[in-house]
Amino acid sequence: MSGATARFSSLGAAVPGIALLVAFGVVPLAVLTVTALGLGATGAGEEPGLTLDNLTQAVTSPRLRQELVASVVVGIGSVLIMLVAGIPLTLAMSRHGGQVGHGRLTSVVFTLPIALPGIVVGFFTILMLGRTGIFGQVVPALGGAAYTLPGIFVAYVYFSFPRVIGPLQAAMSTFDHSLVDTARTLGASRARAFVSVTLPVVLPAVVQVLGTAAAVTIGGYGTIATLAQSERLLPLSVADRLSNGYQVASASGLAVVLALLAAGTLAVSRLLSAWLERRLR
Amino acid sequence: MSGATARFSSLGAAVPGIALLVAFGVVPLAVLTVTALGLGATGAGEEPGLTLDNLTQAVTSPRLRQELVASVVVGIGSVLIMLVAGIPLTLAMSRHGGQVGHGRLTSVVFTLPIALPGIVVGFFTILMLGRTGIFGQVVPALGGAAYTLPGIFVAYVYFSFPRVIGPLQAAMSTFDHSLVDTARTLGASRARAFVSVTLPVVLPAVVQVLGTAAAVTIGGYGTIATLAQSERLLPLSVADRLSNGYQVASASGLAVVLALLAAGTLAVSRLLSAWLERRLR
Amino acid sequence: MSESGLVIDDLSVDYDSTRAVSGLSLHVPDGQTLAIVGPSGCGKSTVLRTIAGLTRPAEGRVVVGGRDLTHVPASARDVGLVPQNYALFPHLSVRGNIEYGLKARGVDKVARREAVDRLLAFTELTPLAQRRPSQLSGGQRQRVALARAMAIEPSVLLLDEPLAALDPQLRGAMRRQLLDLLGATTSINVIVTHDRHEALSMADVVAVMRDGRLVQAGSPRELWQAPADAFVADFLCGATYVDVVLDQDAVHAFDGRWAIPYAAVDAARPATGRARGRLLLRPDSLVLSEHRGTGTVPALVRHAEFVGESTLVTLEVAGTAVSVRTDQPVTTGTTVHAGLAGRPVAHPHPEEIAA
Amino acid sequence: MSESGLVIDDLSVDYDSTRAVSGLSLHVPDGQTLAIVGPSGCGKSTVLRTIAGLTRPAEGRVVVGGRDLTHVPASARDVGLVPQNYALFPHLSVRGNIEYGLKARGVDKVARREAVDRLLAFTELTPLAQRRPSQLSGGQRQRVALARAMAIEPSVLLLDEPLAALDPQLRGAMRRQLLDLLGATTSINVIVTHDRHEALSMADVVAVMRDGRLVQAGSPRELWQAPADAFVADFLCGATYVDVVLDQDAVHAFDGRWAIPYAAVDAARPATGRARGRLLLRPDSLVLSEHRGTGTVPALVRHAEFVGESTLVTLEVAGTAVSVRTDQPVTTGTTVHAGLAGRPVAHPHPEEIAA
Repeated sequence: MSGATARFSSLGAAVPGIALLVAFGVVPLAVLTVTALGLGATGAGEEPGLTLDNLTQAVTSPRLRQELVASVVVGIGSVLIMLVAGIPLTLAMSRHGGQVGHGRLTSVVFTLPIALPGIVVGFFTILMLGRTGIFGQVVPALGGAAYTLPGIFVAYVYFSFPRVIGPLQAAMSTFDHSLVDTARTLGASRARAFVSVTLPVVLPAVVQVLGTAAAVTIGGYGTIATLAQSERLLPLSVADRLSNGYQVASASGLAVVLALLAAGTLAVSRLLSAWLERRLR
Repeated sequence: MSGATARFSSLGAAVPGIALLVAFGVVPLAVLTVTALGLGATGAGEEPGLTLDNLTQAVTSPRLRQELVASVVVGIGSVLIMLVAGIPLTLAMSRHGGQVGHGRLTSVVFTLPIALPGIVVGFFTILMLGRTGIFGQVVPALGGAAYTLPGIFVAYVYFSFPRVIGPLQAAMSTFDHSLVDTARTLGASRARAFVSVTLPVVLPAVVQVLGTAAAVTIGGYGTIATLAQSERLLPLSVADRLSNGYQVASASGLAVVLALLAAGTLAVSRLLSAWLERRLR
Repeated sequence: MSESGLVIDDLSVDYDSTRAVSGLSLHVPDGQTLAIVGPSGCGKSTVLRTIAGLTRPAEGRVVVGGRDLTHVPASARDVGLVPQNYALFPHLSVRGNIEYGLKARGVDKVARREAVDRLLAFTELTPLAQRRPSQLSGGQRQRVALARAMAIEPSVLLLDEPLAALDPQLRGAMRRQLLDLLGATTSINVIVTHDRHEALSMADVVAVMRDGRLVQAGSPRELWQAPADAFVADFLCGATYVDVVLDQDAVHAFDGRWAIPYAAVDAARPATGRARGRLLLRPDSLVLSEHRGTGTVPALVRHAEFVGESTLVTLEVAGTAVSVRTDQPVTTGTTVHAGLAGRPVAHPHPEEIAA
Repeated sequence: MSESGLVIDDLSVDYDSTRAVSGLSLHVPDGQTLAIVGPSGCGKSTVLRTIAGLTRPAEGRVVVGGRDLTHVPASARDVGLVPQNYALFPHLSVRGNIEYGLKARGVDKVARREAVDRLLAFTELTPLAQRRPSQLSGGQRQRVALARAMAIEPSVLLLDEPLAALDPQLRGAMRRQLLDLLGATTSINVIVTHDRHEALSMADVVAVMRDGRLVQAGSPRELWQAPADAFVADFLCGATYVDVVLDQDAVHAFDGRWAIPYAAVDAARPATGRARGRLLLRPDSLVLSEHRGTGTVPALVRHAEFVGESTLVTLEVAGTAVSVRTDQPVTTGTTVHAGLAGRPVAHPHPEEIAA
């Protein structure tokens, strides 16, 4: 009995977690979708009744479509830029990680910024690239750049920094550097070894980090909330629909689109990573 | 030469990452602090000149002090609740993880919600516990609970779910279950083995996860932005100072406090975790 | 029925849908040491976990001193376990580790202190009592794990590959030390190992397992003298069984290429006609010579390795590979003549007596 | 100066502030195999990495076929490396792994295909050419790593613990196969190992290292016959050096407790007076008897382990532990009488001749 008991009992301990997931995950998503379809609660100016408009508005309205595209471009683009800087950095850290406290300190410095709220990141950007920002005072053309797409992009690059470096570092710490050493002895240049050995081997982990960081970045509200003046991203419209006139059904539709976009980015990256991983096994 | 070259060149590849950190991390923090001290840009209604008021307002103003306390309580409390549910769950997953795709699927289900933006989480809560929320329709006392501290707390528990489970699962995957098996053969009951062996061994990892998740939760803006009606949290005030009258210096002060609070939570957890870790080594 | 010692009775264990152990029966008398030996994946560790109560058997019983433990939880079995990696509690000192089981059993502080002090002295760990496991060498960790398991005065002490985690250079000395420590206990010891030298040298009873089944059990000398089949011969003795035909003149092996006179072999001439049998060729069974002689067979030297004490030679005789240990220098690729050195055992199978 | 073979000249290597290798000089002629052996942390792997160009020496040179490689990058050294864990590229097939070096060197497709086909056939991997490394057994992986390193036709082939990653049960067979494969190459092979049997059986030259320094180098038989010091005797031969005094009557050991007649020992009587020397006692140097005889010494049996082929006995003679391999049954705790079995080597130190 004991073996089976041990197993059941430890799974039993997991029940509260699973129950929580169901209560907090499945139910609200269902309610959200029902509301978005016009079958649940509606706002003052909204018609009840089944409609797909609330869900398709992000694709049909040109303004929302533009926000959707900008959200994806900013979310994935900023993470990609961080990856280009982060992969060599974290690889170097993992190779020299053995060297006393050094590596530990670097690790803390690089991951501490994960604690910086999106709203503070947005604020930084205003102080740097805002209309009276310090860069604007030096180069007038940069004044107010914080509120343009390039400025928002810069803010999001900073936002994704710790969200990329931390997980990347964890993933790279298991990289077998003897693969590169062996490639070198076989005659490969440093660049060739990187492209033909390192990159293919770390790609599944990189794709997964990319997906997770991009999903978080796409859904982040704080940064864009501080920077939204001319340019807009999707999370903003969800909040606006609620605060301006309490358009519950419309906001629900946008929230479903936003959630699907973020979760979709994550899910796609997971699938791609698993597929790449299988190719290695 | 080659050994030294290899080492320098791979560290060299890390330079862009380090440069980025300096440009995006040190400079804005310095500017933010200078502004908060009243020495940088100020808003229309603000006096320039050296002052600590902007930094101390969170402690001196009763309303802001209350927000500060609520931020800390909600941030750390919601993560603690998740830990209680999450530790047995992830331990069970790590023991039975060897069992084919099963564990992988569970892992995806539990971490996918990390992609759900805070703003969507806030929205969920409104649909469940808002004035016309489904729980409110069944139990009238729960109507509008979303806007009270307990409701906000529930929202943040959900927000921290994937932010706790994911890292916790990674940390638990290396737990040596033969420790528990051995404790059992020595006569320890299941509960005794958990308290006297499992918990002390996983504590450093748990504290680190707690710190990171709490820091992110404290700084998160999306959820509270949707739920703020009567109750307020600190990130809200930062945004408000900017949108209402562009009080740059005051907002900077609050942003510095918020950043220190979040980064401090992370740093304290790191130190505590390192200390606990040393006690194990 | 009151049985003394450890009785494993028709034990079968499933992992998911695979049968890891199948119909295993063993008996270890009180105070003796059983070694379960076999290649990786043969089910030997599963047997250990089942005795400890950490895995539930699908069928069969585990009985210790007449008490059926099959349905008793691990924490109430009085079975001490020394896991393969020792699984020392990293947050407790050496003393804390050894004390753990006594605390869990509610032994009072004075008795605990006295028992731990005695075990520390016994395992020569007294000066290290306040150290953390991470500050110990591999051999010291092994002794802590042993002292911890012994503290509860178990009726059965289980050791999972007790030497595998140690530096190969130290293994010999550690094996001798472990033997001394185990010799001083009165409990039944069960050691799981994949190393035949460990099994032969440490156990009173050796059980050879393969694919979840017991192949042979007996004293080390019994198994060494008469391995049950080609697998045990190869695994435990590094030896080969060769089929032979016994007739009135000689014992014939390798399709008649080798005729061994009865004077050179420990086998009885069949009463009449011919009989079949098998000849156990150990590495030291053969002597090699450059010249043909009575009772020799020509053999091709496939490999010759100098290993210090001797040269390990792989011979090919009529397509069969035979290992030989010799002191003479031989050259790969040459032909040598092999004859029996001593009196290896031939087992004529009576049921196979031919006309 | 044109030197043939591999020359390691006064090589020192630092890791951070510690000197991992100190003043190492070695010469390996063309076509020969060097085995570097020593306990873990002795610096043997560092030597390998330095030859490969993956670690930069603090001092000294590495010269191959007269070409000073010390400042040549790893990618231009023509040195093949088989890392300890084999480090196969997980994303490439067996063919892709073997082909890698040829691609990196810009060999054209037809020549590449032809070379890989030849190596696949040579290492008997042709049917597995399309497999991924993860689908291979340990032995197959080893062969892929070997074929990959051989593909670039290196002047030096480095093997880091080539058998350590394999199941102990398979190691013997894999060692013989590896020897066959290496025997067919014309390059200089350098094998790093901690296993003395591997070193003795695979190498033409064995170098014993300890704490970053070379202790002794020579042919396996040279080292086996005359280990330089107690460390090499113990590490390589499992033997013990015993200090002796030679006088006109006998060789005296253990403070005079043991008088060995000159008839039983391979030592020359000193011309006059007394001389000091040392006697190498191997496990098979002594025969044990229950009865006192000429040239025997009483010894206490501390341990006796049956390991099949023989019983390993640890004797205590005047406080010194001596290992003996015997066929006779002995009992722990009893006293036996040990005498020399054959003619072990005594090295009288001429400079230490006493009055």
